[in-house]
Amino acid sequence: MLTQIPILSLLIWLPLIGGFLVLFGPGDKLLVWSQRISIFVSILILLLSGLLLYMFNGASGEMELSEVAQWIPSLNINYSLGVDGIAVPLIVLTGFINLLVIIGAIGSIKFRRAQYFSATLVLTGLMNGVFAAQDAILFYVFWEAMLIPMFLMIGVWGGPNRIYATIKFFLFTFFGSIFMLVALIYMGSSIGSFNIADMQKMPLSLLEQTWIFVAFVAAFAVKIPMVPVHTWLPDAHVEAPTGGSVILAAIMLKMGGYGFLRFALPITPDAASEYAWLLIAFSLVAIAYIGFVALAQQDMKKLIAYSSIAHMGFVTLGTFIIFNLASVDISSMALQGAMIQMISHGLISGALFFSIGVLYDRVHSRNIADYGGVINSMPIFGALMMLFVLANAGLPGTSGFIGEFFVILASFQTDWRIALVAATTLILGAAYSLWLYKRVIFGKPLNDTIERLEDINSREKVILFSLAILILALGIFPQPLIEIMQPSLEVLLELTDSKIVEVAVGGAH
Amino acid sequence: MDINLVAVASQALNQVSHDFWPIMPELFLLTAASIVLILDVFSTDLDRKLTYNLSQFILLVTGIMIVFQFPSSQDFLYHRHFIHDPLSATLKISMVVLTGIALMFARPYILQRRILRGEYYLLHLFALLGMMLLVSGSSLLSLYLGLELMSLCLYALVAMNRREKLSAEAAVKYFVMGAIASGFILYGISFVYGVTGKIHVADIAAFLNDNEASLTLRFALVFIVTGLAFKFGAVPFQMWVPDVYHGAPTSTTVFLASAPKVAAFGLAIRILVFGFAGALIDWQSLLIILAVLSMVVGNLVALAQTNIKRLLAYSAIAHIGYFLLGFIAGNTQGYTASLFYILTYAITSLGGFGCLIYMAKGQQEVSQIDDLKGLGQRNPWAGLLVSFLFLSMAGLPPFVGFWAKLEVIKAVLNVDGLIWLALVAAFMSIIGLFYYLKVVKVIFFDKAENDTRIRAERSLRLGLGITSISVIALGLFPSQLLEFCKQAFQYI
Amino acid sequence: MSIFNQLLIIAFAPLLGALLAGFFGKKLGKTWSHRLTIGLVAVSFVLSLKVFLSYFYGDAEPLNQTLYHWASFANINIQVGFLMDSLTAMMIVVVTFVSLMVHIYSIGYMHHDDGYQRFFSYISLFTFSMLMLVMANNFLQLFFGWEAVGVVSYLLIGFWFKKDTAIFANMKAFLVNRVGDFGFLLGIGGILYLFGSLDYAPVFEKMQQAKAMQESAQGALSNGEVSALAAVGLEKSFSPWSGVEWSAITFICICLFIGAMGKSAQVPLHVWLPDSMEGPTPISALIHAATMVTAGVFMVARMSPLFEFSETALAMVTVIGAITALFMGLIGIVQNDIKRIVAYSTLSQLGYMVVALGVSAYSAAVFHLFTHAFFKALLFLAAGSVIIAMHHEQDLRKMGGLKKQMPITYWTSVIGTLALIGTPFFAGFYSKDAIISAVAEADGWGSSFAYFAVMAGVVVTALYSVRMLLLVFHGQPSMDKQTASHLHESPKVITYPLLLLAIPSLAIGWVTAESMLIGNYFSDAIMVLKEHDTLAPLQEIFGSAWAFALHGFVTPVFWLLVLGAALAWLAFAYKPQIAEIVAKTLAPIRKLLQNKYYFDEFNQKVFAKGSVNLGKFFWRYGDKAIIDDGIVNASARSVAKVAGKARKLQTGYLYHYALVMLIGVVALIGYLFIKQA
Amino acid sequence: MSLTHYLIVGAILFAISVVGIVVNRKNVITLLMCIELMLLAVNTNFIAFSRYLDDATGQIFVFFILTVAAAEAAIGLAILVVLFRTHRNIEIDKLEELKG
Repeated sequence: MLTQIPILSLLIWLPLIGGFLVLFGPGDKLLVWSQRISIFVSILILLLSGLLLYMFNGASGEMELSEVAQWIPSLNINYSLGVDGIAVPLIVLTGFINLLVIIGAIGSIKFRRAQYFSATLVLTGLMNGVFAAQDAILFYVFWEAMLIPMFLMIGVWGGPNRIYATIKFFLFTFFGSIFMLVALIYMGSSIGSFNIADMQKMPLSLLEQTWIFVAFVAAFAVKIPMVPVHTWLPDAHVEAPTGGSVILAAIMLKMGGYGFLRFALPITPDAASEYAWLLIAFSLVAIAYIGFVALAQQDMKKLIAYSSIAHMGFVTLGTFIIFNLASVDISSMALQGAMIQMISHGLISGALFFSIGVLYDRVHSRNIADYGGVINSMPIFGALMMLFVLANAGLPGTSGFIGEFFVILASFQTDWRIALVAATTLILGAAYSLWLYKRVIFGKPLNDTIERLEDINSREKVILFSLAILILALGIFPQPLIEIMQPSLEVLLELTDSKIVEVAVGGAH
Repeated sequence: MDINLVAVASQALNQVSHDFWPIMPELFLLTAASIVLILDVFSTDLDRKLTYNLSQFILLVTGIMIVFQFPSSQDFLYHRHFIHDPLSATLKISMVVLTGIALMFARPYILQRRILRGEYYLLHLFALLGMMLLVSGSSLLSLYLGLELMSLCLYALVAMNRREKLSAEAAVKYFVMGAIASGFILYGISFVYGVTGKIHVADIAAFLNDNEASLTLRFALVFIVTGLAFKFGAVPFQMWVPDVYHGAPTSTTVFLASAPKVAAFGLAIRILVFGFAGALIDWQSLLIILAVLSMVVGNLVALAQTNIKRLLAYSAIAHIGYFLLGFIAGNTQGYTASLFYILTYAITSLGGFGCLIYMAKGQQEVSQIDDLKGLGQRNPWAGLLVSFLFLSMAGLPPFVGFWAKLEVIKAVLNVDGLIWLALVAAFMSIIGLFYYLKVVKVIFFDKAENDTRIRAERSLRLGLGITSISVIALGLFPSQLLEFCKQAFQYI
Repeated sequence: MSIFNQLLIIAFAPLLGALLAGFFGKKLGKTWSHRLTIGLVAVSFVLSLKVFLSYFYGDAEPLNQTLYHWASFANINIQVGFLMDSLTAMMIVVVTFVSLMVHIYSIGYMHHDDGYQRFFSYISLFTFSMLMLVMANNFLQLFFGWEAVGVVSYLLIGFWFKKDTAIFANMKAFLVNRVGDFGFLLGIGGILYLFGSLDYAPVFEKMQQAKAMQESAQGALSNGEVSALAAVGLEKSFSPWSGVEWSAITFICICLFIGAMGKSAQVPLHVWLPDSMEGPTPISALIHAATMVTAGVFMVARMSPLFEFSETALAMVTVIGAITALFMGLIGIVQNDIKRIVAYSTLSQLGYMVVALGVSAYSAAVFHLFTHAFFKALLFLAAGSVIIAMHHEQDLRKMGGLKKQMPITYWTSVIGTLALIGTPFFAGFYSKDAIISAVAEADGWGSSFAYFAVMAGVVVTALYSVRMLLLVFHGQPSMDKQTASHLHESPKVITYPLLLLAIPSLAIGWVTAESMLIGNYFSDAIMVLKEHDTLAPLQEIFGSAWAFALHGFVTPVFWLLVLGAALAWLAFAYKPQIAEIVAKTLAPIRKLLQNKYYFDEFNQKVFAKGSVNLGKFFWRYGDKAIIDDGIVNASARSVAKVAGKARKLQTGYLYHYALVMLIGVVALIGYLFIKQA
Repeated sequence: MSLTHYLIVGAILFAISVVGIVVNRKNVITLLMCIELMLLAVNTNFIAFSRYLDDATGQIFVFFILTVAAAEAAIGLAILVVLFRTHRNIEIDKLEELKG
């Protein structure tokens, strides 16, 4: 009976409908009701994603729970959904983060709250769509539509410089994706189908692959974001409201990595392996260079934003290192590393942005210099923040460690120098994270506002503790997650075999 | 002899009687409009409510007629001056609808101003008549006449706001440039006639089948294309567009930006595809130039605009560039894409200019972008819908504009050797997005001067609602409209 | 109850305690918090002792069992599990025993502190982490424990988070350790690369094979280890740049040793240890003397199968250790902070252990670790008890003559000191003499320098230890009156641990020396190649623990320590002015020592400031100037400029419009005609 | 007089009219005249062709053009009136409020 329900459609449309319901139903006039509806819907989403986890089998590694309906027959564009081991964890993460953001908004958003709720819900629906879409155009529709609520979120509830930030964010992302659209249409019209699976199978000459790959990189490297197209992220994060930053860091960035795995690798494997060195180089730059940049930040959010870029560097590194790896074991270790890094960064960066939000709501400053000795007045918060900071520094036993560990180990197998550069994150990550903690949390209370801060309330406790528990649980026992993903990753690895016959003889991997 | 006469007459009559059906909508429109004109003369009501309602009613009936006599075949009638095929019917229906919505916007606008009410509506009707003739004209003559009938009405409409300096200036510019353009077309036509000895598009096509397009014919073609480009407002024949859109009464701009574009599309199809199919290579290469120029210039200059009407005008130019992409493809799929593009664009720009009327407070116009400040705050609904319109123009999913862009790009990509054109289009749409975002930003992020909720007439709200809702609805389910466009070209 | 379950309890009982005290500390209240934690640590100590004895007397088999699969996919299989053998058994006893003592001691030491529960939860947590470290049966878990102890030490150094020095010290400690871990992680990468697994078992198995190869083919092969490695397919190598070839084993060993340098505070990564004294004294005893800092030594010993096959790595270990042993000791002489002196002596003792590792005398190193744990913990706790008595005054010059008021503290610290300087019969003697003789035997690269260093080290050790003893307990009281007025011996909770620690410091040596040094106690854990076996000659002279101690009196070592002690007595008790004279004459050296060879200044200026400035530079010029202003905003601006220009074309003049139109037509015609031609 | 000559005449007329529009900066009436001239040029062409082709269609076309031209002229003048009402002059140089 359970298998009958179109769970993916529900996961997409429930939040969308809920969002518009809130916006045009009670709105700000009946705020209470808006809140009730939003929370109810969010809980429902979370339950549904739990149900998804339950319904998902994952042994085969193929797409499951597929739903196909004709949408635009004349172009052979279909409303086709489906998930594999790569998408499921991300969808669950989305549902989870969404609930937290809604809860968090109740306290910290002061005006036009109903609209904020609806923006969040709509965003969630669209993001689920991105992860579930099996038709390239459908994917693109969600991918672009997603920008709109985020654009509004930053622009309406953002900080002083929000306009610049949000337009920059929108343009950067659009810049990347429009060329991807051209590539998708090109492929779609040449094989007469926009089904991603068909695209993965379609034969392409190296030249075509190269151009398509460039388009994909343009789209996903901006999203993830990769040096040198990363500069939108710090601005967007700094200006965005807490919830916005959380969603941005926790889920939107992941779409870049997801895109690489779903499109760039399987569709253009040869081009990818051709230019893997380049992306690896950029990833390493992201890890080392951005690490230093983060060290220099005076603004908490900027610091975390930069650390996000550095951490995403591991995702791209793990993704593209596989082309230098012969053995399936190590390749899947690299991909596992990349995926786990995404999930865990989703939790950790989310937690950190929530924590900064907690401080911001009390002191109304993101400047590190305006803090100090917070722990004296907020011990519980201090303890949690400690956990998050350490997780951000990749401490074993927290989720933050696994991804980096796997990726570094895997990259060592190709060239220890790559691992050497990647491993600098141990030092740099610890440096900026702990220095932040030292300056903000430790020490004597800076002034009496800090001294009189009251510790986190129950709402904030719910958010932070749930995140903390997940971070620890994942760090101590990642096996379940790994088991969900592994089959799909192996399928993916097969798809990354060369498409060009004569090269395939040489076994380019 | 008497018998003879009777015979002739009866023969003529029954020939006529069973022949009038295809042109019935036009005839009805003509007569009805004329009758209303007479009524209007005797009407004492300053607001001409009656005229308005009647006009809308006429439009409705015309529309219904067209639907009822929707052809399932393609036949040339009345000595092959008139073509009756799905394409013409499709275009007519859409033009009728667009005109109707335009009138909805027009009424509240002119009620605020000292513009002759009755004539205003009626000119719309006559313009529509011209367009209808235009899209089903199958000889250079009938096409020319339809074109002129439309244009003359439009000149008048622009000038209708007689106390407004800008309108007068705009009218002059429009008139002069328009006259030149039709002069060019005629000049081209004359040579076509000279070379082929025919004025029926079918004959010209046949001629081009038999023999190679001579130099003279190409020469003529350039003039004709120029004329078409002018009607579309493609660079470098776009100069009139910003000034006229800006200067004309907003309600006229609404109309200008919608139905006539569709008509022009019809004209282009009739001449280039029905007539000059043989010379496809030539006009294709011309259109490529026009398209690229339009996309680049339109988007770039729009970036520098502070006046919203001008901004929309330049964006219209840019859109014509995209629209031409489909045409360039030179195959059914391409034309379908273009038709889809022009229809959706017409709807969107209806809404786009309509929202200016919606925002206008009493007499003074909404001219600057900043006049939209805080719309999202004062009226979330309207704010959202309007920004949907603009985002749709930017070609963002899930709005209809996205599908339009997708279609034309797909069409171009299918023509080998034109991928670069698709890339140009893609790149320019980034710049395009930027200024549309500027508008959305003003609507949502800037603080409103006054928090008074906007009061607007029902017809206005209705019009805005229809357009923006359809922008979303078509964005989610473009399939039907696509099919609608597709069937129009089943005889090419 | 099976061994494995016992191990589970040993490991997780402290964790339970930590969680209880941590989360329910407020509800439990102080008393119950410490009762619970102490009880649970006691449980794990008793079991550890049981296990240890089962290995010490009834030689139990090594046990290697998986607890759960941490991550298994494809053929990668990373698990969490326990490896129990002689080495681990010894370590867990040390850890749990010292930890227990410290727990008890802390009742007294911390009991005014409002972070009481937090403190107990921390030290229990530390115990857990340390146990996970030593009981690991794979590199992942090793790394987990490795980092976990680092974190807890970070938390504990910064326990008084209001003290700026404390929160500086703890960050410094963590970061310096991270530098070590950086190497350590690379080493692990190398292990996976070379052995294709992260478990100990396959690694050691392979190395055993290599050893077998080598010994079977002894002499037949020239250049032993390489060919032996080749035989088992481990001769891979890295080439950092063209022309240079590093054998993978060496690379791995050096990387792992860098990790050890971080944890075991070897030059130049030693800088964090002295600062770590900012933390409460009990944890200085537990973490920064007895257990955590010896993790590095333990790890290298555990990895002996690898190190044995890399002369280069061993040489490096030797030299680093020797440097640490001597020069850190020297600093101890000029220090006046009681805890810092002990800290520097810890550094130099760690140096001794590392030297021993370097000369493949792993069992000697581990044995010294074992004895050192007791007497150094003792010394620290004694120092702590003095500090309490002095109301948290740590400066030697403000003490003196405490002997009368604090007899127990005095006598226990005398025992500790004697053990430290290596007086025969005391615990320290056996381990230190073993090390020295092993170094004497060694003929590897740098071993002669090492020999000099350890010998000189003996004098230095005696010098600063006796100095401290004299200045604290003898001579004239130089503290202010009201401190002096109510000086008194510390309460029982403090003195009992001292006494309990004094016993092993006194006796543990001759109980265990025989089997641990020359016996085959460690044979199942430590692997030594024949030609490296520097402890073998000890067997001739050793005879029995008793005989060895007697023999100790006639070695030069003994006379060196007497010399050192005598010097100390001369300079600080008999004629204090001598000290001044020496100080004046050797002023520059004294300055150098007081500034600890300027390591801190260097790090602060070059690394800390340097990297922050580098970051600022990157940010300003890379991100802001080039990418943002240079590319992003600039392109936006230029587009806007072009747009502004293009806009001007729309002049508004009708005739211009017409002209443009005309030009357009002409251009199009021209274009067509050109296309024609 | 061959066809070519007539066409040349037509071309010249056409050119004159266009040039007239471009160079004339004074008043709008001239513009209207130029436009008329342009249409006349076209007519010349048509008649010449129809004569040459010996086909009446061209001449019929001319009649239509003439009619339309009349209507156009009417509208043009009407607009001119409006222009004069609002601007109090009919100089082209003054028509440059709408630009950019």
